[in-house]
Amino acid sequence: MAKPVAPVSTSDYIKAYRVMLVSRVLEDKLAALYRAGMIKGGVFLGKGQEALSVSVGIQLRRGDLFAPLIRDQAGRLAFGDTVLDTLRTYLGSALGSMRGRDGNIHRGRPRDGYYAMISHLGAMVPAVAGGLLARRLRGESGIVGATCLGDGGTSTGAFHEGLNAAAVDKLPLLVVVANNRYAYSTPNSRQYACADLLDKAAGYGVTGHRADGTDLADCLRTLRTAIHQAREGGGPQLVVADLLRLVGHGEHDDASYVEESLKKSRLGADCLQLAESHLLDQKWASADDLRSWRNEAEREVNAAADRVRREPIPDPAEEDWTALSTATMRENPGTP
Amino acid sequence: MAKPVAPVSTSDYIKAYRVMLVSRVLEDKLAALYRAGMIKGGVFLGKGQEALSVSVGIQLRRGDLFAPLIRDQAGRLAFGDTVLDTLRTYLGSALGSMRGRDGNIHRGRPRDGYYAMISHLGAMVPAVAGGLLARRLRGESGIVGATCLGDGGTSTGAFHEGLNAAAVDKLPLLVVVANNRYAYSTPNSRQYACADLLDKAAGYGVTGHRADGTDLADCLRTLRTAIHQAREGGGPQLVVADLLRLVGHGEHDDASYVEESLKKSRLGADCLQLAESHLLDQKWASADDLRSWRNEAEREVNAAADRVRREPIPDPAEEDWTALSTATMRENPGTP
Amino acid sequence: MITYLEAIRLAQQKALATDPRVFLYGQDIGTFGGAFKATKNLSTEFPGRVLDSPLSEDAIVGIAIGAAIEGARPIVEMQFADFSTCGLNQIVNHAATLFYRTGTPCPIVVRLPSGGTSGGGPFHSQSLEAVYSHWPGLVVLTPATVEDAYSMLLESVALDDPVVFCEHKFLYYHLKAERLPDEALPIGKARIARPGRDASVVTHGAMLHESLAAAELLAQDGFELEVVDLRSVKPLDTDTVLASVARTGRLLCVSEEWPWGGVAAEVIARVSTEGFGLLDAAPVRINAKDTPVPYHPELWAVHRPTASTIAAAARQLLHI
Amino acid sequence: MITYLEAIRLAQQKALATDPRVFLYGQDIGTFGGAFKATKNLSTEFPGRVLDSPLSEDAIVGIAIGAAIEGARPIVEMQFADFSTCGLNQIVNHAATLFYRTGTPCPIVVRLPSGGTSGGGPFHSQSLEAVYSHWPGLVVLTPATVEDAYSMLLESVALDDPVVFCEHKFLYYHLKAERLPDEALPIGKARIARPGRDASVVTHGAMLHESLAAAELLAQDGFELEVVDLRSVKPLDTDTVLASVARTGRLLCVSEEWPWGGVAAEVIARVSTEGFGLLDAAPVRINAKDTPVPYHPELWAVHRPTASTIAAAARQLLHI
Ligand SMILES: Cc1ncc(C[n+]2csc(CCOP(=O)(O)OP(=O)(O)O)c2C)c(N)n1
Ligand SMILES: Cc1ncc(C[n+]2csc(CCOP(=O)(O)OP(=O)(O)O)c2C)c(N)n1
Ligand SMILES: [Mg+2]
Ligand SMILES: [Mg+2]
Repeated sequence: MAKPVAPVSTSDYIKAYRVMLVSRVLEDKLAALYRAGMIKGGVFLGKGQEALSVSVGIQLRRGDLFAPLIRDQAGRLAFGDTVLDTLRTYLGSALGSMRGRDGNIHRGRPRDGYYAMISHLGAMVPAVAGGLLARRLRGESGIVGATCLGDGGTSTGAFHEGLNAAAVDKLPLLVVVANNRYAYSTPNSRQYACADLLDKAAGYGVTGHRADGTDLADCLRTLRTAIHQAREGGGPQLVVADLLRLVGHGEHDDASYVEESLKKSRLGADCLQLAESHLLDQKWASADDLRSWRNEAEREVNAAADRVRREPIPDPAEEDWTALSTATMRENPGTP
Repeated sequence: MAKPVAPVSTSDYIKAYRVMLVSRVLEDKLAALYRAGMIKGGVFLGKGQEALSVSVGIQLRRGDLFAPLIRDQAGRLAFGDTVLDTLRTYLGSALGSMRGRDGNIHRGRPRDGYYAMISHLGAMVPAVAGGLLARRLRGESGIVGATCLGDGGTSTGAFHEGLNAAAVDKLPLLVVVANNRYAYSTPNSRQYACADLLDKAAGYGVTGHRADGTDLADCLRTLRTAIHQAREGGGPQLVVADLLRLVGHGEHDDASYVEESLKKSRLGADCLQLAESHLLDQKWASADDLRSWRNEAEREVNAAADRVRREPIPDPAEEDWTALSTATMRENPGTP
Repeated sequence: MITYLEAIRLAQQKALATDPRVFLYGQDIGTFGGAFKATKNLSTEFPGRVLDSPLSEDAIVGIAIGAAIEGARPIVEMQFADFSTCGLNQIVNHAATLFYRTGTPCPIVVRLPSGGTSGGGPFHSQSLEAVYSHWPGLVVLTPATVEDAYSMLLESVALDDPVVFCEHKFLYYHLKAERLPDEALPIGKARIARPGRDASVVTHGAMLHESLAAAELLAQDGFELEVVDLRSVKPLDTDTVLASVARTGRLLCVSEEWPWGGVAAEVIARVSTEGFGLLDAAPVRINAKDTPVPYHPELWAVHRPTASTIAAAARQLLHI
Repeated sequence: MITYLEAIRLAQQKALATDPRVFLYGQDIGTFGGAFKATKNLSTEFPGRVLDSPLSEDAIVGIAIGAAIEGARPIVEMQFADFSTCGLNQIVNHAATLFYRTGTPCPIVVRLPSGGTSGGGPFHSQSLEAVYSHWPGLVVLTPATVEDAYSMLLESVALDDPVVFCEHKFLYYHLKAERLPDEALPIGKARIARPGRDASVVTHGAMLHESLAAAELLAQDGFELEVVDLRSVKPLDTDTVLASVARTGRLLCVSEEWPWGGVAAEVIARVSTEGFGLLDAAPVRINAKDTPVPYHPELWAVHRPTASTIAAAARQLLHI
């Protein structure tokens, strides 16, 4: 009785594109701030992966769960994160959601369904599954939880255990694998030996979907289908998308290990540029539209950056230095 | 250029059967000793799984690696473990290979390629892979390493990471899964959601093989093929066998959770009895042969048990209470 | 008579009955009732709320964390404390950091059947309370009595923070109480299990009972050991320990876990730094020996502290 | 000038060159040379012996263990110490128990890029030496100098026991030496890094340098701190520490890891129990605060001990 999946409309496409654009402009800004030495810690960007990421975040609903990973700036914005909070986190503003305690890609607001990843890859898979289990136990249905990871992340025990457990309980979990051919410098050939990561789906008894990660329309369609199937009771969905990251692992990395032939292949295409061509080809937008959208994005990003730079930084004296929420459980020996 | 696999001969079959028989007789003895309160710790038996287990252990060669698991009494004996050392370990003789420091299924002699499992399921998969890697780095080829685990063990991160890493390096690793339908009390339906555990093979890019765990000839054939393929450079082989354990998880467990219909199904057949019928049907052995082989096995087991009961137990005063091999690294604070 | 194990079962039953947010997840805890039967009948009594998990400790804890974020109160069982190392990453890096990082509490309870029993061996005997106490962000409990097993487990479920609940397998069957308490000392408070004037024995878990037995032995010689049951090793009730040492002037710490950085080391560090002037003599610690826990009962009996080795240490401390 | 990081690279190079049993396994350590470049060029220099692993810490350690059983001498790199929690089970339950259980040694070296750096945050800053020291069966090293980074890593490879090698990221680039040593103090021996008469500061890793800076500060006031660099936290050279305290009568323990059961607690426990009479005053410890390591540099600077907080503690200890 699965309801049919609504097709991706022009306005869906444009909406998604515009989030990708903001994400790209924001990440370019982060890279520039990094080069200027203004970022606290590292910068890890998702350039080239926006089409896939936005397709996840934008098609989840309020009340769904989302645990984005490293390369999900676009998906984060689509799911409700803001340019402002992104900049606050990277620039170390005291007003950021992590209050300086954690940074960059580790931000989130778990109570809003926007989980804050820990660095240990794979760890968010069971966490989202658990969130979904709790919702089910509470009698809720029709919600979906999604998390993303890379080709490298599929090698972790956490991915395996989490996806398997979710499958046993037929939880509405979406695991989106961005196969960008490298885990840091490690090529697929040293990461796995299966012909295709999608071959893993059958081993978990979950539905597999493939997306062309450079093609926004395909990503939107594929994710829409997968999310729909999860929502309708189809159990976990494994989406594998093919693409490249068009930046280094972090901004400290020049990614010189990426093979030239790969860069030149279809995978090396920039999903944002392809989307722009598509918009123009289809006459869904004019060159003027694109320019003005970009200007708008730049204004927003620059304004936020300017604002954040004037914000206070965390004050150690105001910290209560406790990791526990219960006041009576606190202690701090050895810190006179 | 793979050499053809030699067929399983009558004498192979009989040799394997006789190890199964010793294993069965030995395990019956262990169960009796357990009931008599003479065992130190628990007793975990492999009744019903002897055909599969022996087919692994007996077809490995000297120089190969073998990390047996819980239900591998038969495979252990076939690989070179002895009735005597088994009894020494269970009865806590000081002369056992583990010297009272570890017990039951955790015994082994790693330096002889007979690895000593840790309890944490899945953990032996990467260990055997590592042994194989070291041998390869030393320039050795043509060796094989095998490890066994249960349906439950496939849910561990260690199994996943280990098999995947072995596949990446195309190591001659055999992972033999005894799908006995339960992990302790947990039925397959709460353990995995794939249609068949063999569906996992493609996800790792390894060759899959199925064996009927109740049928010695099929087990011998299947394992022979798998071992051969690994030895010839075919990379990791995943063997999945269907069977039931015909005892509790341990001797403390009455296995009342095992479904009647399963017990009555083909899976519930006793591989030892089936092998005996086969021997008689094929006229490879007479009823007298079977009786005298059993008597021989019983004599060996009883003699060993009697001997072990007169052996010294570990003397705490003779222990050096150190976990390190290097004398200068030892210390023992807090133990005046 | 109610056993320590039954108290744990009853606490889970009460938690399930009184708090709809509570559910149980772990290996074999459903129809089977758990490897130790700590969840016996609960799956029948609370259908759909006592779930068998796959053999996946990392996923078990990870799932509990996600559930807690969504407002549930999961209690997860590790089949043995020793296997929690396979779920340790989620415990120490996810559950324990969540509140600090995001302000979202993570109210999970991870039950660890802990400690040595005869024939348990290296992988079914571990006492990991010191390990979990080292990382910030966890409450680590070591109930030593039937009453505490019950009340502290209930309090754990009510707590907004992640709890590592180290229940001791050695106490499961033979420790018994007439009835369960209505009121209890809160988590975080130590208890004077036996008052005495000559030396303070600070201990927890199964070692409480060895220490009490040692106190009996010394009482026969006319010496009175004060036995302090820590109950909770993190937070650790330094005040009660210091007050005891202030009375006795002597400190003997007894712990079943390994010595290096164990509970005994931490207690001695606190008393030495915060109550140096109270000490009339060098503090003493007794731990298990620094090797894996041996399997053979004869070796095991010597590996861990016992009433007689504790008594011997106390005699030395008292120069008897 | 040779950096601490380069010393680690050179030690691995020498181990590969001189011992055919040695190989390297870990994430991105091949052509890329590792996240920190500790294996730069080694895969080219030693083809087939420096292998990129999948993103699988548990398998990485498990593979090293199997290789060690077969006579190899694997050195494995965790990309950050923090991720070793995903391989911890193999380290503490397999590598660390193998010799005790079976008599077969397990000569693996697990390199942990450890400790805090500015902006590292909760998951790229941890100091886990206390955790690994608690379990029996491991040698846990914390080199604090370029010379020790080199000689102790070489000695680790030669050792028949599993070594957790906690190299400190904060020292990677800015700590430099003229040349590498030919001879060195053996593993297991602490070193008097600065002699002094007024108090003993016992420390390790990056905190050695904060402690030495604090000693400079106190020297300006005319007080001489003796700074003891533990080098190896397990085994821990209690004799050298006791000898120092015997000279100074005062003990200040400084550790970057968390307080509960940390190196500082263990040192204080040893000195209090074995050298109580040597202490003229209560020992003092300073650790990182008991929260995850904060990401923001301003918070991080306060979270960990620094020269100025160490100096302040020393002043208090000396009643200045
Ligand atoms: C368990 C674990 N080990 C190591 C790391 C260090 N690390 C961070 S990102 C990364 C590579 C991830 O590759 P992939 O999963 O393919 O994602 P991508 O970066 O390509 O998006 C590594 C090794 C980690 N975060 N977690
Ligand atoms: C990591 C881990 N978790 C839990 C256990 C406890 N345990 C021992 S055997 C077992 C069931 C194993 O089931 P399976 O893998 O199917 O093997 P079988 O017993 O059926 O042969 C469990 C849960 C363990 N040994 N290791
Ligand atoms: Mg990748
Ligand atoms: Mg099974």
